[in-house]
Amino acid sequence: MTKLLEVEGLAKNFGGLQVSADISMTLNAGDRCALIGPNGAGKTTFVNLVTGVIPPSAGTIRLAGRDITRLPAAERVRLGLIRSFQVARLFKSMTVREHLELAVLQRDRRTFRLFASVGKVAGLADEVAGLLDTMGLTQAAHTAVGSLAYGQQRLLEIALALAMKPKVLILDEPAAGVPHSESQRILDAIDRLPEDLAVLMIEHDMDLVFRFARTIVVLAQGRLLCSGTAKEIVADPRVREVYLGSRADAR
Amino acid sequence: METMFGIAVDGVAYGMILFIISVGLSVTLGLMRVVNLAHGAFAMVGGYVASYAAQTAGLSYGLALVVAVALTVLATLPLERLLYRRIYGSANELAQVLLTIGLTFVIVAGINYLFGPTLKRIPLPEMLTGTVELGPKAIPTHRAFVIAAGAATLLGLWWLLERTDFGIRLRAAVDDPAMAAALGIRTERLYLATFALGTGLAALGGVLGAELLPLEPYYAIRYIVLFLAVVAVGGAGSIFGSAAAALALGIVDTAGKYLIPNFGEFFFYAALILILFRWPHGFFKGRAA
Amino acid sequence: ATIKVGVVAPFSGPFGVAGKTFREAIEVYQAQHGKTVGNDTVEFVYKDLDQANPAQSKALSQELIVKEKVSFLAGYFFTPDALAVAPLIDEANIPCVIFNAATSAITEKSPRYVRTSFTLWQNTVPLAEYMAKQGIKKAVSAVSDYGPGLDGEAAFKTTFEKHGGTVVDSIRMPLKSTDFAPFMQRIKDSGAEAVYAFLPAGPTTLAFTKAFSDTGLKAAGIKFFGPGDLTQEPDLPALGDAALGVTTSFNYSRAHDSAMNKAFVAKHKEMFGSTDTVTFSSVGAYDGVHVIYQMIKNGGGGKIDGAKAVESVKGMSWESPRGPLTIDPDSRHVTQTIYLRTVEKVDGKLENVEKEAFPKQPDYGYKVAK
Amino acid sequence: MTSVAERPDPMSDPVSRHTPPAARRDLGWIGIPLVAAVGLAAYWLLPDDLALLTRIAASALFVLSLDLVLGYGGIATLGQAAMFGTGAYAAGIVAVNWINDPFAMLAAGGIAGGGIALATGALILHARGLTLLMLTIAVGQIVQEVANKARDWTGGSDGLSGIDPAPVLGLFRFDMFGRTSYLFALAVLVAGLLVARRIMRSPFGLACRGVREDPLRISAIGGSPKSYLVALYAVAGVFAGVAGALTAVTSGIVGLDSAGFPWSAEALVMLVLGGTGRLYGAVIGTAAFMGIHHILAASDPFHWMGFIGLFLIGIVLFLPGGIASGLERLGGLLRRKEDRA
Amino acid sequence: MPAEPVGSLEVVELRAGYGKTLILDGISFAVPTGGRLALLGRNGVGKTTTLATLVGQTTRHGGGMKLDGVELGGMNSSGRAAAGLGYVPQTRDIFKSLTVEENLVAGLKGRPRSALEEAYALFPRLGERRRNGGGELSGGEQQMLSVARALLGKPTVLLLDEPLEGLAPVICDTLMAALSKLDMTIVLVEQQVDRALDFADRVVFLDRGRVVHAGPAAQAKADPALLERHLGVALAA
Ligand SMILES: Nc1ncnc2c1ncn2[C@@H]1O[C@H](COP(=O)(O)OP(=O)(O)OP(=O)(O)O)[C@@H](O)[C@H]1O
Ligand SMILES: Nc1ncnc2c1ncn2[C@@H]1O[C@H](COP(=O)(O)OP(=O)(O)OP(=O)(O)O)[C@@H](O)[C@H]1O
Ligand SMILES: [Mg+2]
Ligand SMILES: [Mg+2]
Repeated sequence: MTKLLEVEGLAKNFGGLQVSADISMTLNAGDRCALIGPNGAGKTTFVNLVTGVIPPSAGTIRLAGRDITRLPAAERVRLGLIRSFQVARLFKSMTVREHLELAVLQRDRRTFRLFASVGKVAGLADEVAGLLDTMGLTQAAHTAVGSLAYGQQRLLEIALALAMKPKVLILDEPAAGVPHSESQRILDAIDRLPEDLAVLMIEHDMDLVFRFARTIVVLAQGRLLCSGTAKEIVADPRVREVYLGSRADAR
Repeated sequence: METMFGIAVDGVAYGMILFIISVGLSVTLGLMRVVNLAHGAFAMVGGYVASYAAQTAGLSYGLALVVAVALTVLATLPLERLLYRRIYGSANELAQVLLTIGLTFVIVAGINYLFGPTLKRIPLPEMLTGTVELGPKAIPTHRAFVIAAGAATLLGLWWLLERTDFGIRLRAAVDDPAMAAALGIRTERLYLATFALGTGLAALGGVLGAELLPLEPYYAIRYIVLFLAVVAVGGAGSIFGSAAAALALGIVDTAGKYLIPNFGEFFFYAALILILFRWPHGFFKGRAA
Repeated sequence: ATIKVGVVAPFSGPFGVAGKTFREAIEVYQAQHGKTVGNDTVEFVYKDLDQANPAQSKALSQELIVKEKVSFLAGYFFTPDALAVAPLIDEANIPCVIFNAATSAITEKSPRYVRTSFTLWQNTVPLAEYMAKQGIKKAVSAVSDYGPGLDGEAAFKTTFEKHGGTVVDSIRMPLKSTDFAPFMQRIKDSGAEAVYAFLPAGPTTLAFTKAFSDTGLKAAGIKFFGPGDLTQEPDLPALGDAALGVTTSFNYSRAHDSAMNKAFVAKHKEMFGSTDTVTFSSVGAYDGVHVIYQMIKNGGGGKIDGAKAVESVKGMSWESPRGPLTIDPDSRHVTQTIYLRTVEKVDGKLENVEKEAFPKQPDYGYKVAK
Repeated sequence: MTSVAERPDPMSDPVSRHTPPAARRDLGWIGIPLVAAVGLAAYWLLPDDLALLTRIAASALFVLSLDLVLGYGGIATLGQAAMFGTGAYAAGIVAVNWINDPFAMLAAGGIAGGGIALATGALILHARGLTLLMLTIAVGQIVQEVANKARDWTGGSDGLSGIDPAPVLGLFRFDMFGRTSYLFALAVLVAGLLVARRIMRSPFGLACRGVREDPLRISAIGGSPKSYLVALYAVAGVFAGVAGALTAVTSGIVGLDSAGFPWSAEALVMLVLGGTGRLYGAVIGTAAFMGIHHILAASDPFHWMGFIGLFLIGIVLFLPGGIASGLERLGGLLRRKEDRA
Repeated sequence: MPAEPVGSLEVVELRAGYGKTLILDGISFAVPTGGRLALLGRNGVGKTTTLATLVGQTTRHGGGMKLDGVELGGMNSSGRAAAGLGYVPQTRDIFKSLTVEENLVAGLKGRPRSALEEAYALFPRLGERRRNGGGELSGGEQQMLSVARALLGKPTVLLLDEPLEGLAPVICDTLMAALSKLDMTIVLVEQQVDRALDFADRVVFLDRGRVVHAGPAAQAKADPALLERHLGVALAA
């Protein structure tokens, strides 16, 4: 099994506040891992550290064996480390279609073509159509994102991540604001991804977590609390106390 | 040594005058997110009113100052209702630029028409003429007065915006007007009050600074870049930032002009670039950031 | 027939006063001398050029020639604006009478330029000589950092040092300076007995003069000289007592004591209600119109041939409100009397009171290699 | 006014919101031939005003360059004249000292404008909003000051005169009546519009729009916002430089004002007046502003400023998206009527 | 307005949208004083728009809404808030440039600052972060802040747009328990259908801007077919 993402001793302080402390974990090709934990446990911070949005106070991050701790965010994206945002973060006046076109062009480094026409870039239209279909956004293709319902914005957020053809895909609460009927779409899309990439999902919707994850990692107060299969996690009293509450019984 | 001291004193004095004129812009720009290019015009209106009040109506300097601030605020409040209200919000930035430039043009033309193109002055009272000794350096009394007024303005504003509920509500209304309104904050009144604060400060600065930035119809356009520089370096909306920036720029400018007068302009703008390179959000990261 | 004269000048913007003085002077001249020359009616067409902008100057002048079919171009407050029309007046063969732009080099660029204003050299040379004669040994020059300022600096240095003085510091100040305290400090530190200063008329001269007295240089006995732009009449009321005692050299003062000037000022007052705006640029325009009238007269009516018209006024002499004038046949610039004036209160009003006169001063800057 | 500063508000512009993008693009397509047609018509209809028209055409190209950075990149700048001035001086210096072919002058201007934009852009484009605005002003002032100090090359404040461009293609002399100048300027403007349109519909243009909306999101898909902005700034610098060179060719003189702050500010006003992000909005705005200025300044030079001020205020209040948006709205209305008929 | 507002809400044939675009096409429902209504429906059917219309953030095209018999249509947002509406928007709308404490102060509606302790008691996490900037909070913390801010204004009618989104299940428990204890009229939009139905006494289903079903919550909960039809899901067994 190839180790895609290795994190060692990662830590982050904001001023005096320790938000992440000594986090180590590994994602292998084919992993479907969920990261859960109470609010403010440091999950988004962890994603921000791994993707290079903020610099860590300590620790190293390796992607497919290469040390990327000091690489800028965009560089990591180009290496295949892709994330989606917890709160949809999109270009309000651009259409859904333009988003995907941009993502695909960017991925292929074809954005510095000054005199080509977007409509005529080979293969672009087909790929975008495929992505739209996958996330059920074909209808909305020409809608400006500013006037899209929030749930659809979430779907587009995922579609963008998929468009990047990730090696490691990190989804920060992909289903927040998406009703159950639609969340299945997200899972379907993830299922259709090539087996050999690793997916890490942060989610508070336990149904989704259990349907998706083969392993679950629990973070609390910036530290790894435990990890294991869904069964093991649900059975862990510490997890029940800090996180699951009544939901543990709903299972 | 003595020279350095002289430069420092001159720089601080100049800086304080810059502060007093620019801080109103920082308030409107940082807190209301209005790129109010008519700020210089309001300052000028204040100056003209004071000049008229002192020279033609024969009021004392202090009284003329009060009248100028009050009249300027009163005269500009309808503008808030009729014009500014339509362009609040960062999204309207270009409209703001266009509208406030248009307004500036109208005010310039109006002042030109009413008072003519020649320079106007606000006679200083006996008390403020002459010089005060500051160690080996003599500075004009008027400048010392401006420094004191600037310090008072600084503290008052800081307290108002950071420590009172008014300040909090105002900043909330600026951050997200729709949400603030949904929480029961009367955003329109707040904006009106803040606008009045901004123009009042502009008028105050126009009057106090008239010795350095002489009053003439193109005052409104001539110095706006200088004011913007102070606000940018200080961080829009930050009161202490504006003060720090004004002092820093005042000292840099003074030192540059003294040491290498032939390249004074270079020096000032090069320093500006360096500062903004180091602190891209201004000394005190602006509220709007 | 109608002969049109196109006037390009700032009528709006920060320098709007200049255009206003031009226009008023032209109207005074026409009121005094009539609108006709022989059978021709002289009509003035105005174009607004609010700031130094040579490309725009050229476009406006071109429009005057092509659309308005003017026979003369006139006005031009700033040097670059005047320089811009050189190719045009040559191609169209039209005389161009400059009412103000003061850099010496302009008239070298086309034989069709005639200038009725002054140059920095012309004003500065007699002043520097005077300063040297007063026994001043060490002086500082402080000028705005642009063409005319540099002319003034060069004229001062050359002349003052030729007469035995030393220029201990030559300060060039950014045009847009607002705070002059640091320059004052520098002047003080230089140990000079006197300062020669030139800044373009407007808010900066005010701030400079104020700073000079505020920072105690005046009290310290340092003498303040400069070309008359520093104390131009429209600025005097705002300068107030800070200006008292400033000595300048200039080609015109509103207070000039001559019958002709009294008539001019009186007519101005009659027509426009006040004499506040009567200043150096007024006579530049007034005399410019006189030259234009003369060219029309010399041409004997009908179409104007630019080259011949200019030829016809070379060496022409006449009496103007500012005193006797002659057009130097070489430089086509007026040779005139330069007056030494001091600001004093006359009937409660500040005036530039003439103290000495230096007659027949040519443009010393013409063809001075730079 | 920092991070969200330059985004045009979709809400304030109801037309762009509800017209499908395709329709808007179509109008853009009519825009360029229309500019060419109106420009040619003006040549016949207003033969005495070619001096003004030439200045409008050259200025429109400059404003167009500003539209590239502002309308498509969201870079609010008050220093665009630095590129214009550099281009103008470069063209002038080349013409005075070496070669006075008008196309060579344009090329020199474009290279100089693009070069200075690239150099300064790399230095300042990390900033946004007010800070960036100040930085652009500072760069503009420094460029102007350099031009002032380099008197030997630029003539300093007297201006660089004596530029005498050779006939276009060796055939058409630049005459006093301005015929050649005007047609030359119009041709360059139309070519500029075509190239700009091409660039903005390219993948690069798409990426720039993304950067304008949310630079952070661009880095999250692997792009470097700054490199797009610098590239865009440089491209716009080429346009501005060519515009400056065009002014040098057609007027034969370059002054310090061409790199000055007022010229940058005026360009911004003209652009916003016309409407940003449309390219031809730049042309409309320039023609409207300069035309109105010309008429007002001729009829009442003392007070034109007041009138133009009122006009600007009126535009903001009644045509928030600029004149072009008003035209689009009109176009939309007409089309709807047609549909109904 | 009656001396003591009690909080009954009535919506009649409400038509509203954004600018000229119409989203709500004639919506009617009523909540009695102290009633709890769950407003459910798929993505984009207009739930958020309904709440936003109630607080006055959209363009109303027709119909009316009354709070204790007083028509709200003519009032602006702040007037409605003064009349007793409290709002927790879906996007949370934290004042990013204000600290946590200042965010809460902005919601006080004139109550003394000592009232802030109520918020810290409900969500201790907020107390720990009171000096942090609103923008620095984690997603869930922002959600807590938004709810707490609305509660501090002591509204008579509380409008909640997906308040559980992004909250850890334990916090969801706490919050739902706290909401259950509140003595106010509540309209709840929520994706966690089971929790919403447990909480509410009545339910309204929306589809494409219209009410497609209204009835008791318990009945809806017991009718998987109904849920399947309007939401496309069956509840987890
Ligand atoms: N820039 C910052 N400055 C100070 N504190 C911060 C900053 N960013 C995050 N924090 C704090 O760090 C903690 C962890 O935040 P993070 O966003 O990682 O939580 P999370 O696990 O994603 O929570 P949630 O599930 O609520 O989204 C929070 O308590 C937050 O207040
Ligand atoms: N600002 C807006 N401008 C124009 N249309 C909008 C705007 N916001 C939402 N819409 C449209 O209004 C419709 C209803 O959206 P609304 O946000 O009310 O849905 P919702 O039921 O809350 O969905 P979700 O479950 O995704 O939050 C959608 O079709 C959406 O595209
Ligand atoms: Mg999070
Ligand atoms: Mg919603």
